Amino acid sequence: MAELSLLKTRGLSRHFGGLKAVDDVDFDLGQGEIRAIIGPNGAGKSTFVSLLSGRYKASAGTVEFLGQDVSSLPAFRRVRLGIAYTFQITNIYTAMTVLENVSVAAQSRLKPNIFGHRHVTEATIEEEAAKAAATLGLGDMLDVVAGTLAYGHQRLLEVAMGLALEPKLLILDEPTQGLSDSEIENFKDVVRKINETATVLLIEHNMDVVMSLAERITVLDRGQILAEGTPAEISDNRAVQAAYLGEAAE
Amino acid sequence: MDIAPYLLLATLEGLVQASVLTLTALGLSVVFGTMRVVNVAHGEFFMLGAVGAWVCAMLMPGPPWLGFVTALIVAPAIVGLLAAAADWAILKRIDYDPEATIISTIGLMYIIQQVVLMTFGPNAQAVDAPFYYTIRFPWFGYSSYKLFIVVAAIVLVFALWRLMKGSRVGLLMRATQYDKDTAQNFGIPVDRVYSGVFAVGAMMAAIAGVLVVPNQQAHYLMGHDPLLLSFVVVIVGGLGSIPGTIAAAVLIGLSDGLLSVFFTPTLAKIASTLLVALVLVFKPEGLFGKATR
Amino acid sequence: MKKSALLLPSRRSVLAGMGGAAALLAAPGLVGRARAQSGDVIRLGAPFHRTGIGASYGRWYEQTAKAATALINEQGGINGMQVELVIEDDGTDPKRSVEVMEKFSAEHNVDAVFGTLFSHVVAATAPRAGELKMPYFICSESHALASGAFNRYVFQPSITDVKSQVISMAPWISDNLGKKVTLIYPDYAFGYDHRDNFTAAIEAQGGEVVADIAIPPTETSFTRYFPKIPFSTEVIYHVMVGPGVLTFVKELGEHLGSQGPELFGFIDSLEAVQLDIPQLSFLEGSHFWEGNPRYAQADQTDFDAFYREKVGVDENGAAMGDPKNVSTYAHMFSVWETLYAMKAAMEMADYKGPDQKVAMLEAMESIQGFDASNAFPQGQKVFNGKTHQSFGHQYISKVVDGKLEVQHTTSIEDTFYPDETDYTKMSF
Amino acid sequence: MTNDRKLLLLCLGVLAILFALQFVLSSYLVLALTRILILSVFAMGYNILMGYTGLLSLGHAMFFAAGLYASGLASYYWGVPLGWAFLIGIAGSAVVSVIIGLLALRTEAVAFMIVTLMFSQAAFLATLHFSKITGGDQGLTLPTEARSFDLFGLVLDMTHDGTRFNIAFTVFAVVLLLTYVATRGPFGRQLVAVRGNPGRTEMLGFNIYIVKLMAFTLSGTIAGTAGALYGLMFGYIGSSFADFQNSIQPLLFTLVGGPGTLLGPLLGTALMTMLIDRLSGLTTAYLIVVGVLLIVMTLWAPKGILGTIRDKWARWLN
Repeated sequence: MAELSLLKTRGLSRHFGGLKAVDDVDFDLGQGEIRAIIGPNGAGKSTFVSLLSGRYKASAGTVEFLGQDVSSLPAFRRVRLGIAYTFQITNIYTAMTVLENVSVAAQSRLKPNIFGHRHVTEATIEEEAAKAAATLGLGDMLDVVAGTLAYGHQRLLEVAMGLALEPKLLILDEPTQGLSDSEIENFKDVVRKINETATVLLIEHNMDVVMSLAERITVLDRGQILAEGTPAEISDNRAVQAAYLGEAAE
Repeated sequence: MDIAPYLLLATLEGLVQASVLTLTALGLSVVFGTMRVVNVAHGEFFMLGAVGAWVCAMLMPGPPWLGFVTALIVAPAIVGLLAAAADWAILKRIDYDPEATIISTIGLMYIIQQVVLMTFGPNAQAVDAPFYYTIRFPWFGYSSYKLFIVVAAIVLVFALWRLMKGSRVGLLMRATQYDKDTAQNFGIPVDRVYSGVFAVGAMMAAIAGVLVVPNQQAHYLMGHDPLLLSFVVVIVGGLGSIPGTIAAAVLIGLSDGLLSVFFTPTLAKIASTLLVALVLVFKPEGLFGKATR
Repeated sequence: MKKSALLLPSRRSVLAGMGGAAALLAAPGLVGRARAQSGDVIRLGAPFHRTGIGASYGRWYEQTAKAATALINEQGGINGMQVELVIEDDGTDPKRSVEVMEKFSAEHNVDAVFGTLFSHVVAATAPRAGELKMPYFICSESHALASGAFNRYVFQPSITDVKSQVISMAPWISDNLGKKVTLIYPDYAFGYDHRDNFTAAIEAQGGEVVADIAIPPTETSFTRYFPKIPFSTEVIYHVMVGPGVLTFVKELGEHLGSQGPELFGFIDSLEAVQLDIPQLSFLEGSHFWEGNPRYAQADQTDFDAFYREKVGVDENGAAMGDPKNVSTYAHMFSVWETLYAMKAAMEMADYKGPDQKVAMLEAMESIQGFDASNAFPQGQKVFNGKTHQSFGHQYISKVVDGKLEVQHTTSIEDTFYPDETDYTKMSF
Repeated sequence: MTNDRKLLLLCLGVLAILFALQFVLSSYLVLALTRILILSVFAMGYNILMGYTGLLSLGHAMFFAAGLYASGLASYYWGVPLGWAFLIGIAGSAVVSVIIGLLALRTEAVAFMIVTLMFSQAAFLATLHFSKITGGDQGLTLPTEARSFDLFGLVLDMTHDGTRFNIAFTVFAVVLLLTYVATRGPFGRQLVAVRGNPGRTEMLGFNIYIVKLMAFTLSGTIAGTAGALYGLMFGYIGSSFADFQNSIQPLLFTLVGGPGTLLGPLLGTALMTMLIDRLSGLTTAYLIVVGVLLIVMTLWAPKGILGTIRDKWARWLN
């Protein structure tokens, strides 16, 4: 299957003092995929996606997105190019309503520059925001102040903000953490729906979610890629079992 | 005057200023380090120390050193109690919110200033030094008391350092500083630690005030400059870092003295102020602070 | 004639119909107006430095003003009207002072304003007084008035300005102390008056200024500035103000030791400060300018004794019964005398109310001077109606046994310089 | 009715009342109100940065002074007509704001407070140091020729109380409406997003440095507008407008009125100004009253008066 390359990294590294959190990673992601990244705690998963999104600066190596070298671009520029990132720890505007939260994201997509030429009215922004919120099932909570939402709803709001950006690549950092089973089922549907328009890169601990969603899986261990393949290949991989699955099973 | 004695004098002056600054700024730094709040009334605690020294000198009969020693004990104690009361009455109730703390301590600053103005009057009040001897260099004379300030500051800083590193109190402070909630869960009385830290911070300023007053006179507006300079020192030194604070105090004290060798006084002030601003701009974590990212 | 009726703006009738919010804001203002109507009094606005860096002066200016007012009222007031002081704190702050001037004019409806000391406060306030057409009598020593910077409403009828003080001192300094002078002064307007005028005056005597050291107003520690004093210096001329003054003088003494050059200071450096304290022992034998001698001299006039008693100051210039509470004796006489100068002008113009302001000011301009008296205890004055500035004797005193002894009294002529302006050509 | 519409109507209502007050109040209070309006403009500028964008500056006196000196010196030395001098003041403070903003915004939180404080302190000392030009602490008084100007054939006299009030009122109204526009819609949303969560905002594709810089510049320029207006209307420029106290002033006004509320600065300025004015004649203890008030506010109304009202009863009062 000759997928078009969406994102690739070469020699990507990030060191914190002596610690190599991400070490010389070559990684390729095709357009339209749902890719999961798994690995034991401290394997460098979050750091790795932070390097992709530009939250952290790489110590060495390159990140290429749609054929363009984005290594030196700050995070917000990468977002504008279509890399959206949702946080592992819920990171929303607690004092604003749901609609206002998502509107910030919608505004970013519709009118990234206030002096921009495209004429976008407030109504359009709010309309788009409401649409994204509705996709995540938050349609009837638009006027609720985000800080008062239940935890599960806050996670969904986090994803809704990513969605409202209409990214080409949506990076989800442990999105199902703390969600109930029924919420997780709903969430899987959401991800599939997002995948109709965007590539999804998912850090996930819940193997059930990984196995049912991911087309391919990349396994990170101690900052390096240990294995990569389809869910079936990964389940059969001994090295992975040793390094990760055994640990996860405890 | 030739350049060599000039530099000697500037260095001596810089050291004295650095000593007073170290004590004052350490108070601010300890408070900021543990509680993450900026106490704008810090300069007023300094002023209260100075005024306290004057009152002690007035009331204590006998030689000047007796009043001075009394002041060194009494003034910080009273200021510490006052600070603890302010912590209990105000800061605790606003949950140490950084902005609210700034505003309420501005309020506290006004109140302290005016109360002192109304009770002790607007005049600058001189206090006798505990001893009076001028060291005569070939080129100029220098007050021995000023050198005593340097020694006293070193002793006090050492004592504080031992307190922070070696004792249970220090451990509690560091634990609270590291993570307030966790500390609370481990049964550390965070409230009392905070009150204690706020009081200790204020007492440092008060001691500096007592030390400085034979040199500088007590006046109800005298807290302004120490406050600004302490701010600067604490930030440049890296927030909450005690070695950084000391290093910054020495650096700023000395550079302030040395800059005045090369520029006219007002221009020297402008230069040193801009220098501080630019250090922060290009090294926001402070000269000695660790980069957070 | 009811002066207050004339003052009321036509808007006042609308006041009755004020809305709730407006009433809340305006209520205190109403009180102020009501007071203005009650009986025939002369109301004098007195903005004093109760707080801020001038507070140690302000306290004594207030005490002096109250004493003088009480005395004037005892003696029957002015033109049969009692004098009422309306005191406001200007915080030694130019901004606030301008607001206070407006308050005096628009709310308190005073007849005149007097008593501002600090020159930067005067500089901000004087133009506003002119706009408000409010007679403004300053007690500041500032040369700005006589240089023509202000307007026809501003007068300085008692204290001599810095320029006069300096040119009358310079010959004595050059004859008795030395010709190579280092100046140390605060780095702001008051200091520049000293620098500019003294440099010119000492050069006229064949001397020179070998260094001038301006010290920032926020400074609290001075030693590091002293190395700038050249070795060739024969006289150090110092003038500092503000709470740091004692530190300044003390550190100067420590720095120089006993072999240093001669010291000539303006008493501003030590106003409200006790002289007989150990830190200042090195000042023994040094000289000071005094506007009015702090210590009662052997040849004290009856006027000075009378004035001391009324203000509550002992023979050492400290408050009666509190030797540590030292007054600003060299300056505060100007408040007393200014009140009497205003009284003289008002009586000359038979002043009854604000519609005679112009007549009162013209009377003031026509005054040639005042004789030494209980009303003018500092001594005789020559008043220049064109420059609105007064000229009087200046005193050079020496510290002897921790007290100031007058060594030389300048003649009034010594303080003269050519007129730099003519306010009488300006319209009211 | 939408929330924004409600707020706009309230603003217009307030403007109408303010305008009407000049026919009702005593002449002293009209003067006081003139000053309140100018200082409110200062506080509104401050509020854009502190209230809406969440950046606490301790150096706004610098921008006030930039406007004051740029306009005042232009008028004093070159005899620039007042209208143009006013524009020069605005432009001057805009330039200063951009330059300081570019530097200061590299820092955050407490460091930002100190950097703004330090720059402002340096600016204050500079006004003293270059006293040959600025007049230093003694300041400069604008000459009589600079006390009136010709606006399309209409001569406006700056020594006339009514004229001054109405000019101050006009500038206040323009700035109020400008602030209304700037704090709503896409622009306002950016500011509030940066205040609420800068990290998240960047990850939503906003260049938060630029957003902050725009807020900073707008805030500084409005502060400078107030400065230019103050200097030209009262005919005096001096270094005390650049001192630390003048930086604390808009902070206090904004906090008392309610940071992040459109009308908070006006309310705070009016209350504090009148309080100090009333008390200063009675007692030197007025600063104690101010101090106690500040503490009481933080204890029981930490969001300021309007902020508390907004949170409890009227969310639209933003």
